[in-house]
Amino acid sequence: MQTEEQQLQFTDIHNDVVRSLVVTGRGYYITLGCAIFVLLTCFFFPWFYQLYYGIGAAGMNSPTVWGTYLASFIFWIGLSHSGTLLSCVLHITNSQWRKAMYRSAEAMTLFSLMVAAMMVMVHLGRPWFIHWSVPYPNQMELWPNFRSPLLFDVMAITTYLTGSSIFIYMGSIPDFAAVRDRTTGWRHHLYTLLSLGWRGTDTEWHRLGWAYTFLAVLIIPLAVSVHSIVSWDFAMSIVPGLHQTIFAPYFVVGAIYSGTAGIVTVMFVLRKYMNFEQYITKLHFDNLGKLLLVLSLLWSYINILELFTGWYSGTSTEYEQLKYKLFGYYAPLYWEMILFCGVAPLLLISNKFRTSFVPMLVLSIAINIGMYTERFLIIATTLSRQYLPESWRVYVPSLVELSIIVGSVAMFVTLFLLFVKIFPSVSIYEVKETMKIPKKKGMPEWQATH
Amino acid sequence: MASNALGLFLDPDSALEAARRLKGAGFARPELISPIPIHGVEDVLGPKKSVIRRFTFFGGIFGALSGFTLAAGTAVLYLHPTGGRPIITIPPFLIITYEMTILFGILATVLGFLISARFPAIRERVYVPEAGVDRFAVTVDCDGEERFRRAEAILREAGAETVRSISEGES
Amino acid sequence: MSILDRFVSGWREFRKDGYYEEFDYAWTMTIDLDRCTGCGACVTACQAENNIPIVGESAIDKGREMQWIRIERYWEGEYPNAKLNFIPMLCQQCDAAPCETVCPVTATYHNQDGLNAQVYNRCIGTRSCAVYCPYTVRYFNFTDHHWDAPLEQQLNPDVTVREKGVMEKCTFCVQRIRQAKDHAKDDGRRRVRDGEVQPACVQSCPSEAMIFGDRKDASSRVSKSMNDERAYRVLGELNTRPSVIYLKKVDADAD
Amino acid sequence: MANVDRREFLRLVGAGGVGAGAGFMLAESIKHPVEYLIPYPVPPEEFSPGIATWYNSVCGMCPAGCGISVRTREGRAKKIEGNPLHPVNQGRLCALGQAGLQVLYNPDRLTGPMIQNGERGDDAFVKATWEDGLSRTAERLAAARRDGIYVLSQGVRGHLANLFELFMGELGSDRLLHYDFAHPHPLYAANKRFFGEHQLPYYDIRNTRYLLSFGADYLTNWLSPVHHSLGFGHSRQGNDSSSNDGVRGRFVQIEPRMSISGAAADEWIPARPGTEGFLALGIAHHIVADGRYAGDDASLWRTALAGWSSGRVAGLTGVSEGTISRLAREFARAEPGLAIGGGAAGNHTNGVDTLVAVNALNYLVGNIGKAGGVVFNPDPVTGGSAIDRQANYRTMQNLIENARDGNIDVLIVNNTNPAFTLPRASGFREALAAIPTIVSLSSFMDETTLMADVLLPSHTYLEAWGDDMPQPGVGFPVGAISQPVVAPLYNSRSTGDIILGLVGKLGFNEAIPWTSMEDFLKDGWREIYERGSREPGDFDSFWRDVLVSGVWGENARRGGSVVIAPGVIEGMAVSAPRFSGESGEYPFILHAYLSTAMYDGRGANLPWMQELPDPMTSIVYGTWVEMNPATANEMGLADGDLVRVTSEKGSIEAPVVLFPAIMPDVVAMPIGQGHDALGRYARNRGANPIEILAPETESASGNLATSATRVALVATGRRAAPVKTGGESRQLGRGIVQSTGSRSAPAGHSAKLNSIPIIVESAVVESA
Repeated sequence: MQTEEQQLQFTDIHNDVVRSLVVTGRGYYITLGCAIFVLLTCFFFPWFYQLYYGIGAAGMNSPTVWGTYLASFIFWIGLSHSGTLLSCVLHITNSQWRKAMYRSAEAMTLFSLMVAAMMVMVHLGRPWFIHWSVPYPNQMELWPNFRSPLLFDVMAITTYLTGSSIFIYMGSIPDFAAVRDRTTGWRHHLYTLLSLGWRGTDTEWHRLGWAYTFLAVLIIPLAVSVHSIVSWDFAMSIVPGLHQTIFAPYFVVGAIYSGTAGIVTVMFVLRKYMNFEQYITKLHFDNLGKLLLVLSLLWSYINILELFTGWYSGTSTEYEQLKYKLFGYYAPLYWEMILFCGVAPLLLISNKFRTSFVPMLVLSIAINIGMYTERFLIIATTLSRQYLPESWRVYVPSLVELSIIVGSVAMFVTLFLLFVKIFPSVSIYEVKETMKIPKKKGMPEWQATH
Repeated sequence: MASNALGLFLDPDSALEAARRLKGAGFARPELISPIPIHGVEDVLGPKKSVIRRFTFFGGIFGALSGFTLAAGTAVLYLHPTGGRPIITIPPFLIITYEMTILFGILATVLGFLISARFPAIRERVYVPEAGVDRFAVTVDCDGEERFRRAEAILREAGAETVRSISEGES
Repeated sequence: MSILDRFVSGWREFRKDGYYEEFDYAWTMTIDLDRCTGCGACVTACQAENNIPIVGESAIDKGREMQWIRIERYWEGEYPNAKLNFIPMLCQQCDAAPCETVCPVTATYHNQDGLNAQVYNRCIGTRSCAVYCPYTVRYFNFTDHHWDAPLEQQLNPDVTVREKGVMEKCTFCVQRIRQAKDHAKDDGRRRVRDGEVQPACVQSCPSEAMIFGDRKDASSRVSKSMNDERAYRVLGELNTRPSVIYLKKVDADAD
Repeated sequence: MANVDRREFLRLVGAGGVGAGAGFMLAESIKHPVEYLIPYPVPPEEFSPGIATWYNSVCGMCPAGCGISVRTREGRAKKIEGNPLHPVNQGRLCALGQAGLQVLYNPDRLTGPMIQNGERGDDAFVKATWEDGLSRTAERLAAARRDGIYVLSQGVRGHLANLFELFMGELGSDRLLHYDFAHPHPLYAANKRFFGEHQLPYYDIRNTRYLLSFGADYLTNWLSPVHHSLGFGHSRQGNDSSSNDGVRGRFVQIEPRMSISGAAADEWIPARPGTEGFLALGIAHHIVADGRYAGDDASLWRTALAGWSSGRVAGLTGVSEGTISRLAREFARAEPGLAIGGGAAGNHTNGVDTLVAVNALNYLVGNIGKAGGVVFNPDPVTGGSAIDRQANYRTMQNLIENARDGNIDVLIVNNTNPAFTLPRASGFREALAAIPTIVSLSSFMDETTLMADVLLPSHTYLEAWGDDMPQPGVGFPVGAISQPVVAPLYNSRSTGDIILGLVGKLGFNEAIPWTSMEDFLKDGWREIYERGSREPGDFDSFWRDVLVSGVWGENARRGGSVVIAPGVIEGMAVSAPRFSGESGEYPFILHAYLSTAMYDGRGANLPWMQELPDPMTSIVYGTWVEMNPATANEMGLADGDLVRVTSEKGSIEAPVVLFPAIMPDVVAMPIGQGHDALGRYARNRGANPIEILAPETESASGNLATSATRVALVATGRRAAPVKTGGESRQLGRGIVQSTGSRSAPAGHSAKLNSIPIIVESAVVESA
């Protein structure tokens, strides 16, 4: 990093970020166009069809009433878990390498949360009544059932969404201010508004520092609680294969795991297509790689644990469950998951692998595919092997479901593309902090532009 | 007419130095404007107390109370016995409480930040665009010519690149 | 009475475990597996009484059949010693129902009859109750159903027709229970007499394998039969405390 | 009316507004007439909206003749339940009976008279008026040769049967046939041969302690399933009024493929198809040999049964000697024990012999005329002649030949469907083509009706007047009134009224003066009323009482005098069963059984019945072939493989279902599906095993030996897994269905077996 940053000046990062906001190539518009098109055709169109026809448009059936929609929900929630969480942890531990990447990581959190919320809408049988799950005074005096794990979800996710959006906004106030005077037209007004009139006085810096740290401290336990709660949607039931104490840590680890992989993917894209080569460097990939390795080991450990307890219990319910998972109808998916999430990441042991970009990209995507499979299997293999053998059924996702999965990805991409044009996707001031204090030199060229 | 002396520095240390001298020369508390947080301001210009922590704390307390009240209160308001559990069921309600604690903690922190940093700024205040990029500014308000000249002198000898006089609202 | 006292007393009341035990009735059904022949009369009776839709071949193939009460069959042994056991499976109206706790909008809860009520209007279709139900006796409306005219003329006006996206299940023919209670009130009786109300399935069972009644009335037939030494609960180990109690099949050649 | 959707509702509200003078332009736009909300503009006083009205009537879905009470709201039938007062079903009802509503409200009903206009069979009918239809029929009848007139009806009893008799008498033809596929001809023949009885006795399962059933699926479709189920339940666990003093009845089922009765039995014994009679004789031999029979004709029996040592019988039947002797001992010891036979056992070429042998068992344990045994029925109150009108396969063949030879001018078909329930080999369909005039009174466009020239659709049994004398009875005379429970839906008429209409057209009025079935029925019941046994009163109140209760009976039981036909003991023998097809070429015996839901196919157009999972396999909507898993394994067939079932007379396709309780050399198929008519729910679904049955007849009774066809199975290589509601069919040790040793388990047993002790909450009932 140092070697690269020797010649880097405050003004450079400044200009780079501002460029990333104002200068837009045809490539961007094309990508955005495609994303929006896919979003409309693969997400909204099938969804509207499903609203008209009923959940029957999906492949779910009587014992397996949950399916890919819920799997996607968990997946996106999981993906949201490294952004803010990681950023907070690193902020508190005050690690330098965080600074170039945390902004986009937090954005990832935000948008995957939004997509997750959308998946809930898709999942519901009567989404037009979703407001009933929100506690608001009404003439029926009916309130949501606060004993329900699903309602914990509602509370947790709302909080998490609020928290992380505030967190990302607070972090960018100085940057809004910084780009405020470099932009014109609507952007200028927007940033003036967003920067709340930030000047950069020592008082402001001081307050921001405090607030930011407090937020970080609050958000870490929140993020952990969110995915524990998501896991309780399952673990609080008495369904064999779901009713497991290990589930909360299992889900949290899985979440951070897939989230970190997600960050790697996003980092790669930003670096490549937004020309942030100088700021997002081998170092970041190296550190993320190490993190991934640790997480993958944790994940494998918990999986083995789950198998063992299932086998050790010896009860027919657990045992059939296990047999079905390993050798049943969905077995290929299971082994694919093991390969992608348990075996492949072992490559990260090698320094060379961690510091080479393309392989990291491939691996990170593989991991997330594996993690999606995991979420799918958790639902499909357990619900189709309930207590009464007479009710056993196999569940096969329908085309509508598959296309909605694709569409949800498009939704995420769209949101992210819009984000990089509005938010400084690399934190200007924090990157400046990591640089050497400038030496005396001629007037910066920005005055010439005045 | 209240006017300020403004000195632009190329590096934070000389800016800090200037601030110290101004303070020593009996000026009102100088203000530093910088593109990045400068460390060690407290040592120079004396420590700052932040009220934010109190906001966070009491926000959390409020959240906890309101969380449990919401869960328990609504349960009592319209009795729906479920699963043979009591109407007021502690463990799940604690989870609600937990989430609400954090939610209100966060909101209160933001509030605290806005208030203590006087955001959003309604009226224009002394603002130095250069300080948004790579300059470190020191402003100190000085009424009258000769006080301004004294300030300018101090700033210059501290190594200010430029010194100008600005008045509130100008930028 | 000061605020504090009221708070304390309220707290005591609402912290009581198993609030439902104070309800007027505890409707219970016993099913004698030694009598059940698996003929399926109960299934059709239920379909007729409760406006259960005809879902069609493809839906059943997908696993979306709608039968609030179904006959489960379990084979034992191989030829020539094969045995087939039938067991009617319907909503067990659990006192400690897992489905009730999980519904985020209280669309299912324990009502004054000690029944596990399902409020169709309130249901938003999270389907979590069906997941939590260990007996998989909750059925989801995967789409709107229709009756070829004039079949719809048969629909029971006392029972709603459920729309898409709503969960439904056996109600112990709550409409009949309501009616019986109204009659009792009209006759100035405090309680429904034993045998005055029967769900469609019980009422139709050709081998009289099912008995329905109020277990709070110790003299009722159901109370007697649920104290039979053959009584057991399916998946009793899960401790959901079902209100449907089965009487063991008698295997004369065992023991 | 239920499920008014919002739009419709608004329309209706609008319609109400019209009444309030909202302007008639709106009325133009409203398609739903206001009276749609309440079927009658002027409701009759017997009901008020919102209050259910109950009508007691008789079930018409199968020949058992259960009493029903129908719940109606706003003039629409809502639910059929058993009539608690009726001695046959005592308030209970089977699935098929409850599905009667879907006969009434079936979307595929014939809505009015029609006349064939084009080629027979291609469903080219044009609407006609009753006047037109009746006069057309009448003139054909008038023109026809006396013995060229055939009336082919479903089995009708009571006064409708009488009316048919009168009508035929006037027409001067005795070609009146009642045809039901499932009619137990061999059972009648056997009882005639053994007891000299021309009607069936009452089998008192309720009070028996040991039931030995030879192939009779008495819980599903044999004679009176609901009544038998009641008896079964009672005999199993008794109840408060326990007359079998707490002794749990034991049930033994002998059949090649486990039926529902087999599943319910304590013991299921597979015996080679057609050898059930040998087994019966073997058991009889044992009873006599052990000296358990001490009648004065014991010596006769000993000689008659000499040849049937259990050793030989074991060889013939494949049932071990030990089992045979055990059965003999148990059966003889249990007092009373009851042996019944029928179903597949009766439908072999030696069916009557078999059933006679079964009767011999009853005789030997001396349960004739005793509670828990065989109780003789008094003659039916009226319409008894119908019993002898029942057409067996020979009679039908006779009809077919006559048709071929052009001896039939007019055929009137009443709600029976031989085109479906006769084997293709019988040539019935072709024979129909040779009949110049066919008149059908069916309510549905079934296979036979499709061939008719004139359609005079009759009411369903829920819209028509009639009565029924259950056959077999329950030991004493019973009569039940069938009354209309709803206003007729369509422009149809009751069978009786149609006949009376023809009477009018043909000018038989002086012999048959009645103009409506209701009058005819009333007059008929006046006779019943006047049977001396009743104290004088006025008929109208009696009539009202009968209508209200829906049933009438009198306490006139027959004594248990045991007379067996002379020479029957000496002639006691069972001939070897014949099968069509070489065992080499056709390795399997086809066991075609009546499906629980469809009966003989009449239930196939009822969606509820289509969706009622088959109790044994949980299959819906379709036909399948049940195979022993081991056999299937040898043939490399898996569950769901589509096979071609080929007999000498034809072949059909159906998927294989592995069935753990069927003999290795037997394949079983349910009857009921495979219609090529009968409406949207039935058409082109599954296959009809009757099609490929060989026209083997039971030698004595002339009934179609439906179990006497051998078939071969050929894999088609395609898969067509049947649609079923059940998943895994094993318990995997999860203790879902639990069973206990014996009835007298130690007290507190349940607490041990059950994690939560089941306790009764403290009682809070006032003494009401």
